[in-house]
Amino acid sequence: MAEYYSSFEPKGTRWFLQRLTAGFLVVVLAYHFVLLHFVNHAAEITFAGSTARMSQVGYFSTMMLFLITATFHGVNGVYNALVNQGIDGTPRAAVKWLLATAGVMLIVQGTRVSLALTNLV
Amino acid sequence: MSTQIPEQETETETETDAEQESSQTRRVSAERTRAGMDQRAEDELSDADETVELKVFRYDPEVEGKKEPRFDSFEVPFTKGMTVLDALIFARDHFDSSLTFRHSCRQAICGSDALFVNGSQRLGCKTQMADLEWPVRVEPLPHAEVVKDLVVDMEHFYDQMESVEPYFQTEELPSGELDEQRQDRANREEIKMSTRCIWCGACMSSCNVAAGDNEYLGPAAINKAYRFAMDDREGEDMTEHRLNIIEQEHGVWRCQTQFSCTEVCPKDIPLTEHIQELKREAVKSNLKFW
Amino acid sequence: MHEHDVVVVGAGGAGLRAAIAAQEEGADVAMVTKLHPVRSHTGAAEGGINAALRDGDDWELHAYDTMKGSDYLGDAPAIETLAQDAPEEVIQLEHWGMPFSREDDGRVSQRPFGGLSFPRTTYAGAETGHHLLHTMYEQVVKRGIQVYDEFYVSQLAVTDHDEPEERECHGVVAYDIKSGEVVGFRATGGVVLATGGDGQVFEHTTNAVANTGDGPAMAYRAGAPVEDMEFVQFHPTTLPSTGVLISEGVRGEGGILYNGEGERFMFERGYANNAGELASRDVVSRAELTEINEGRGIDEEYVELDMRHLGEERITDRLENIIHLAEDFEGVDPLKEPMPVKPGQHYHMGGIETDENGETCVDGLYAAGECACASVHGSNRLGGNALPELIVFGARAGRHAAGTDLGTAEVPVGPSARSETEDGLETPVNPGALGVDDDVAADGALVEPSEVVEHAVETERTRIEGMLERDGINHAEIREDLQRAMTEYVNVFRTEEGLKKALETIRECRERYQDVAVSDPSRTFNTDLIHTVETGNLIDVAETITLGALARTEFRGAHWRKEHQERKDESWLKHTMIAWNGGSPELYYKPVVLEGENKEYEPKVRSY
Amino acid sequence: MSQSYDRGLIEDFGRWREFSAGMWAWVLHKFTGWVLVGYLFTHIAVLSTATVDGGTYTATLQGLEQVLVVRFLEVGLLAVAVFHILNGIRLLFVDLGVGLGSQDVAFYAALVLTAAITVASIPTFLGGF
Ligand SMILES: Cc1cc2nc3c(=O)[nH]c(=O)nc-3n(C[C@H](O)[C@H](O)[C@H](O)COP(=O)(O)OP(=O)(O)OC[C@H]3O[C@@H](n4cnc5c(N)ncnc54)[C@H](O)[C@@H]3O)c2cc1C
Ligand code: HEM
Ligand code: SF4
Ligand code: F3S
Ligand code: FES
Repeated sequence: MAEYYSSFEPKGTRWFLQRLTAGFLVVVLAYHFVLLHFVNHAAEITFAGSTARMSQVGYFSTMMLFLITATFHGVNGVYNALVNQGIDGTPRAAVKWLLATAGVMLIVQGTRVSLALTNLV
Repeated sequence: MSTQIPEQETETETETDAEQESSQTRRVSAERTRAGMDQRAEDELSDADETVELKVFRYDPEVEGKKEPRFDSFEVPFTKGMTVLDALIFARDHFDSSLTFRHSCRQAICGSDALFVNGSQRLGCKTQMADLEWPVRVEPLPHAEVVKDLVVDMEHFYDQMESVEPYFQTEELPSGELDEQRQDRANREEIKMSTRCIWCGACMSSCNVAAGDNEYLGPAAINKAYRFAMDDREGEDMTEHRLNIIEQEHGVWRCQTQFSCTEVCPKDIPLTEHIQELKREAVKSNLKFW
Repeated sequence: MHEHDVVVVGAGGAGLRAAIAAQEEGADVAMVTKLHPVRSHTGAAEGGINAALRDGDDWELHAYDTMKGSDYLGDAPAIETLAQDAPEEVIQLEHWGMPFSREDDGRVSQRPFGGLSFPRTTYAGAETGHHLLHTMYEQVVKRGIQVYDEFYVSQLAVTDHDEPEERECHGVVAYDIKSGEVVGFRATGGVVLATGGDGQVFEHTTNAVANTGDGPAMAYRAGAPVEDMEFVQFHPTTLPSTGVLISEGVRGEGGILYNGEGERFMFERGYANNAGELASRDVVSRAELTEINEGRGIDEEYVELDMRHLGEERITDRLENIIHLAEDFEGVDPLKEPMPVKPGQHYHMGGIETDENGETCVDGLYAAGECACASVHGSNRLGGNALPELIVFGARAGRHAAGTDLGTAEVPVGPSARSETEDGLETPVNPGALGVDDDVAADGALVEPSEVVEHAVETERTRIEGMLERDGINHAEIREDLQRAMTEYVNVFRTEEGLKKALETIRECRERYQDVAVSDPSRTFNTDLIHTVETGNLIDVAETITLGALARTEFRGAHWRKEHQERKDESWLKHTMIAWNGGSPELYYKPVVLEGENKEYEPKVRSY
Repeated sequence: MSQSYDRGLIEDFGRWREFSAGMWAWVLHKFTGWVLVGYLFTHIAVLSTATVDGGTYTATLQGLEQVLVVRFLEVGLLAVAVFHILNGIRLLFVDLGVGLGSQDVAFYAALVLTAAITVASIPTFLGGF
């Protein structure tokens, strides 16, 4: 027998955010790909080129947002997939914190990289 | 290979050989005295222009020789308009009366005979033999425990159906003795398809998510919840309550929009569409709090 | 042994309604059913449910139409109860959420139906029965009523007093299909039989495979007489390979019937020069069979119903479900080719004799729905009148069994209501039991109710073990022969000679049934065993139908006799009753009650 | 309850041949999603060389680009990303309840488009050695 929902979990929020971030990612990911593989050929990427791009505030903030949404989307996606697969109880809590930590670390590291690529600081 | 068991082809004529002594003795003598049906089968087979082979999953926890699942082959005379159910009935009545399957209405309304036919969930009575590739392979519904032959345990399915409060609830009924509640046509149209469910369980059996998560409400139960949640006669508080039910941990969010439920539903209910609509309704009603 | 106040056998429309009603009266109710409730054949009903709901219509008109339709063989108190209670019951369904079709103003829709003077057939698309069944099952779930599904009731636990009217029913014996256990159900208040139709008596029927007349057969053997069994309704357009019903709507829209020679036989052979295809069900059924019998059928089996000339647009608009039915069940695309059709058994007017409270003459035994005969349909049922019967009499039987006082019934029941005994009927063979009849559960010494049930359980266990242990013939053979004989001789055409032949075959089947054996040795889900027991019931039901048909030497409603082509009110305005009588069936008659609440119904010529 | 036969999990995996469009889409979306997360982590790891100094960054990136396998992996990544995007869009439509009747067609279209885009971009990816 199925049970009533009773925890504090914000019901469909994770589902909803997954779609919301996806919508955003469609645009940015496509942009990212085109820019760094077609416009600028991947093999020709240099520190200087990257820095030049990153130093524009607009580009920088887009990339930061890209990083955050992508990380959230990816990590949340993995978590959702595992939950749907029936992971429950302690393993679930463990996975949740593991993924959250990994996500945060990724964002922190990503931010550090981005900052290193700017001449803003 | 759809069912991971060794396929053991046993022609009906030689079936007794394969069986163990205890059941063999009774089978042999039963066969002899049952000559009547055998004879009829032979006549019909020789009269028939065409015959078709059925491969049927067999299992019985009590009978020697059937404890290990196997497939039996039956050759039945093909007639125009013959359904899978007709073929099974012919095989049962003429060759092996222990062949077990549920069926009743023969017209796709009782939902008893959802089977796994040639690799997909279908109602035996609603599936024309002529539309299938021969030989036709008939198995019990996947993802359900087999009680015997083609009969599966439906309890779990019923539990899921009944867990969504599948009954009309309203506080305000019209006061006049013979007054009905009003419902506009558009609203009845909206719920129409969802009310057609015959509880056959085909959708549930076809859903990979339901297979992996036993607590998942499953497409049929969610559709049942939809049928009430979308019915204007119930009132807003009730809709809220219904959304709470389907939003639970193993409710709508589990659905991965695989569509196989929608594809197999013999009543053509757009299950995925209904599930998605409920997801959106749920998100909408949650956003209200923000 | 399970114990409940009220035990309802069968969970179709009638059973569900009875259970809900009894529960509402405070009784502890159990439903025992061989199919899960939603699998019941009530789900197959398409057309609708009659109830006088609107201005311009009233229950008296409904009652009048029903009485006329019955060809004056219905009992007025029962008919009037039906007409009076139906509106309230239908509105009750609506309040339970049944998704009826709607008018622009949001009220439930009604449509015209054959034989009705007002469009009072309330409907929910073309699947009224499905919605009715599911809506009521939902209420059963809501109320937490205990349902024992896939329990086959094979015997009633009744005391064995000589007179049926002194007998008491204390419960039932059921076979748990899944486990193979034989269990007793003791009912302190009453047992309600709601086992539905018995179309499987015939080879070709719109009824489900599970409609095997278990209720009438069990009640009959337990002493409750069966009434008007000869009245069987045949529908002229059913698909030959499955018996699936092709609605009258096709002919209503202009569908045409052709024989094998391409003739529009309804006109060209003069069966109905005015109405043609739209003549009443029995006329069309007989015309089709005449064509087939005289060699002008197709494959010696069917005629064709053609609607191609209506045009794809009109067909998909109004008859869409017919396209699916023909394709799914007959493999025919009705937009491209005509549909094969032939008459098929559809509904049984006769059944267990009850009064308008659903009670039989056996104390504590009730019946409702198609298995019963409170006598609302008489010799011919009007379309849309069976569903209201289910809920009206289901509710009454449930309430009464739960101990509610519904007032004294006006329809008399039991052998004491007899007006005359049939003793001149010549039968080629003796009907009834072979040898000693051991069906009544208790022996005289047993009066303690639970002992009666225990005893019945023991008897049944022995009988079932016997069938499982012994070697013998397969029931399918007997069933097939029985169905063939019934279809050949007791169909829409009935001749004295044919009926006698049928009785001989039935007797022969009964003899062979003595040697019947179940070849599946398993206790798990043994459908072979269930079908074998059902075949036994079919034999009893078939025999009563044939006896009644042989006795009634007139043409009334659905009963047509070659030698007797008119309705004979002077001698036949009476119910045919058959009592098991300890194994040697007794035929007698009881008068029709034509006095209604406010008026007396006057038999008139039935013409439309 | 009587004994019953549980056909177990193995058979579920054995059923892949009977999978329909929606099921394949689900499997592939899952797979591509996971690959993308994996890539995201590696990607940031590689880019981290920027925190050392500019030269290392340039050297690492260009060095990697000299490895043929990496080039092929990039093509694979593109395929994975394109499919995930296209099917993601399909899923977004499904979530919005738009065009559910054509979901299978949409899946096949996503496959075909992915293949086309991937093939078309091979020269760009593999060129410039
Ligand atoms: C195709 C079709 C269309 C119809 N259309 C209409 C229509 O439009 N309008 C109308 O008014 N009528 C219609 N009828 C008639 C009407 O549907 C039936 O008369 C009615 O549904 C019978 O209901 P019931 O409750 O008596 O029996 P059912 O619904 O047949 O239920 C019988 C129940 O008894 C149980 N049962 C039987 N035997 C046993 C046993 N031995 N032990 C335990 N349980 C048992 C079964 O499991 C089942 O639950 C139609 C009938 C058919 C066949
Ligand atoms: C370009 C745009 C993208 C779109 C439109 C998109 C769309 C989606 C959608 C709709 C889902 C939800 C599937 C479901 O729950 O049924 C999803 C899942 C997922 N996405 Fe994306 N996505 C995109 C980019 C990415 C990126 C860049 C990553 C990697 C970081 C990623 C990783 C994932 C993962 C891991 C999942 C979970 C897969 C699973 O269910 O197992 N996606 N995506
Ligand atoms: S939704 Fe369709 S497939 Fe599922 S149980 Fe209902 S009728 Fe069967
Ligand atoms: S198959 Fe399962 S995943 Fe959803 S769309 Fe149907 S419930
Ligand atoms: S037999 Fe009733 S649905 Fe097939």
